[in-house]
Amino acid sequence: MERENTGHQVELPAYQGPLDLLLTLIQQEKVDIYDIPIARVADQFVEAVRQMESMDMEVTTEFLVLAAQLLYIKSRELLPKPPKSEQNPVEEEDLRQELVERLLAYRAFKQAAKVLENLETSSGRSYYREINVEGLLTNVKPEDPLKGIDFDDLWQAFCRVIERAEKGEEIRYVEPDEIAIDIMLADVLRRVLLHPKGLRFNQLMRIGTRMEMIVSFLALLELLKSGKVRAEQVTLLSEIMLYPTEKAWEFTEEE
Amino acid sequence: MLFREPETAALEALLFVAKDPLTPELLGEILELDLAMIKELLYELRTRYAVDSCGLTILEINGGFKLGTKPKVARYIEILYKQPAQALSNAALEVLSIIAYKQPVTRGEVDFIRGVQSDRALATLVEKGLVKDVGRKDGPGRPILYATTEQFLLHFGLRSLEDMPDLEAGSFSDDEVASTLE
Amino acid sequence: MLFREPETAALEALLFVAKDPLTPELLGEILELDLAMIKELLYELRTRYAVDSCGLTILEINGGFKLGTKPKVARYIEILYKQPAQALSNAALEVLSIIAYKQPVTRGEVDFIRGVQSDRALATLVEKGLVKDVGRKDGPGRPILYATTEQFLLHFGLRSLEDMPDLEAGSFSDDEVASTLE
Repeated sequence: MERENTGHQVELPAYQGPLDLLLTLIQQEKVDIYDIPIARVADQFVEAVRQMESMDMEVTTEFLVLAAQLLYIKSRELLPKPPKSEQNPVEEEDLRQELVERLLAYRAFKQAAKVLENLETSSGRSYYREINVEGLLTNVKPEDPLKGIDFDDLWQAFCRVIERAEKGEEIRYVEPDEIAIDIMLADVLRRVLLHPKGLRFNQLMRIGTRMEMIVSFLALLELLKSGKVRAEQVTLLSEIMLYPTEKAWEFTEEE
Repeated sequence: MLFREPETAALEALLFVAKDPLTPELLGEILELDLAMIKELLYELRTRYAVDSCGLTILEINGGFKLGTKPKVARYIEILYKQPAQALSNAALEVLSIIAYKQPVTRGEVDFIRGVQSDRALATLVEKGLVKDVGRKDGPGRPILYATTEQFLLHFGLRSLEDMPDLEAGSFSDDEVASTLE
Repeated sequence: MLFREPETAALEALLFVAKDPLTPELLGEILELDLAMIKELLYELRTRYAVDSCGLTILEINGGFKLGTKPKVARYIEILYKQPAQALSNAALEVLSIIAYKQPVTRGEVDFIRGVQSDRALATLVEKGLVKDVGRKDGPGRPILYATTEQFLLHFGLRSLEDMPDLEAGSFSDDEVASTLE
């Protein structure tokens, strides 16, 4: 099971994100993560982002935000230090500290990812069977679903129906509750996107209050209309399945 | 005699994960062995599985092979998976009563009588074999007609639908039912 | 020593048909044996499977057991499935490790730690069944919370989440760190 992207050496470095790029630069500088030479690293970071732009690589706003942050810390460090009594040095230290902490956290997870990758090739790779429970039980006689039910029960059920039919429908007023449709729209679309092999309609409607269900349903109708979601029902009584369309992905990229 | 141990292990694993039975040809291709050898290994595996402490067996289906469980362990598997019969919901019982007395009847008619959608309850009844689809009604959309099954009759000890007792002796005439349906 | 042959056969068959891993308690209930005996039989079975000509193994997940194939035969199964197991992308591995250690966690929290959007990697993980939606967090927007699945444990050959290496600094050797950062 060879990893497709094993060749880090030959490929252009594809950074997972700005933190990844920054970590790489710090590693190249062979400096302690607690003691980053901000001025130098900031310049290198900006230069790397420029190169990425010139090579048409994806430079998201996150890179620009971190570049700006680095340049800001650099500028603070270059300014003559104000007297200690003032609060500015504290602020500068905080920014630096915050960055170091984010880097450390990210590095820890990046290392954990590496450990997982190793596990995937060593101890993992165990396959197991797909179990078809119904198939296993084909020769088993199911228990009588009418166990304990007699004619009287059937009759009582029929009476309930008639009684209700005579009473007429009960009209209930739903208390207004504020759920912005555009929030729900994004929310519903996200859930559909996360099930590229299809999300059951019932699953989508599963969570929440009555109002939430209504608004999700409205949101779903909107998504169907705009062609971001497609609905399928194989047979009359089968579940309605929802699928994201090509258009749905355009939306998340804009986001 | 033990031989070709890695291939035997691979063969066993392939038969284990196989959803559809695997032909000796396909097995030979994957393991890069000739047919005679595949048959030899299958024989080895069968011999290993023959002991009483083994619960697995090689199933041969249409000239293909896969692993299965021995018949003698079936009852334990039943215990593992057998669902305790779930009592019918009130909704299902209502739908069943309407179908029992008004059959054959369409879902739309059942919905109308109950004043609520009955899809789910109806699906449950069909799944449990108490109600079945008996054709289509003439008219727009040609909706499916439902009726009770033999299993339903059996449960109530009836030989045919004619044996169904009248609804509480006259307390409920056809006219009344008809008026409900209007 | 061979003993309790019928029960061993039944145990093997149960592990074979298990959809979810079976706990010793459940096995004991079905086989009408006490826990010590179940453990003894599991040990017997493990010993039997240890030989090179056997392609199966007992997987332990969250204290439950089921059968799987040995890693060394994986390549043959991948030929059968006609798909070389696709390794997860680096992005997916990062997202997965964050979810594994911080679960339950929202997409926003994952994004923040990684410093980039993780929608796509997250969608891949959900599709592969390694991660699932486990509810919603209280607070604005009620974002979805994610956690790892049993499939995650199986995929990486972990018996439980406790098997994951410690995340604290220094728990990874310098070599590992260096190779990661290169």
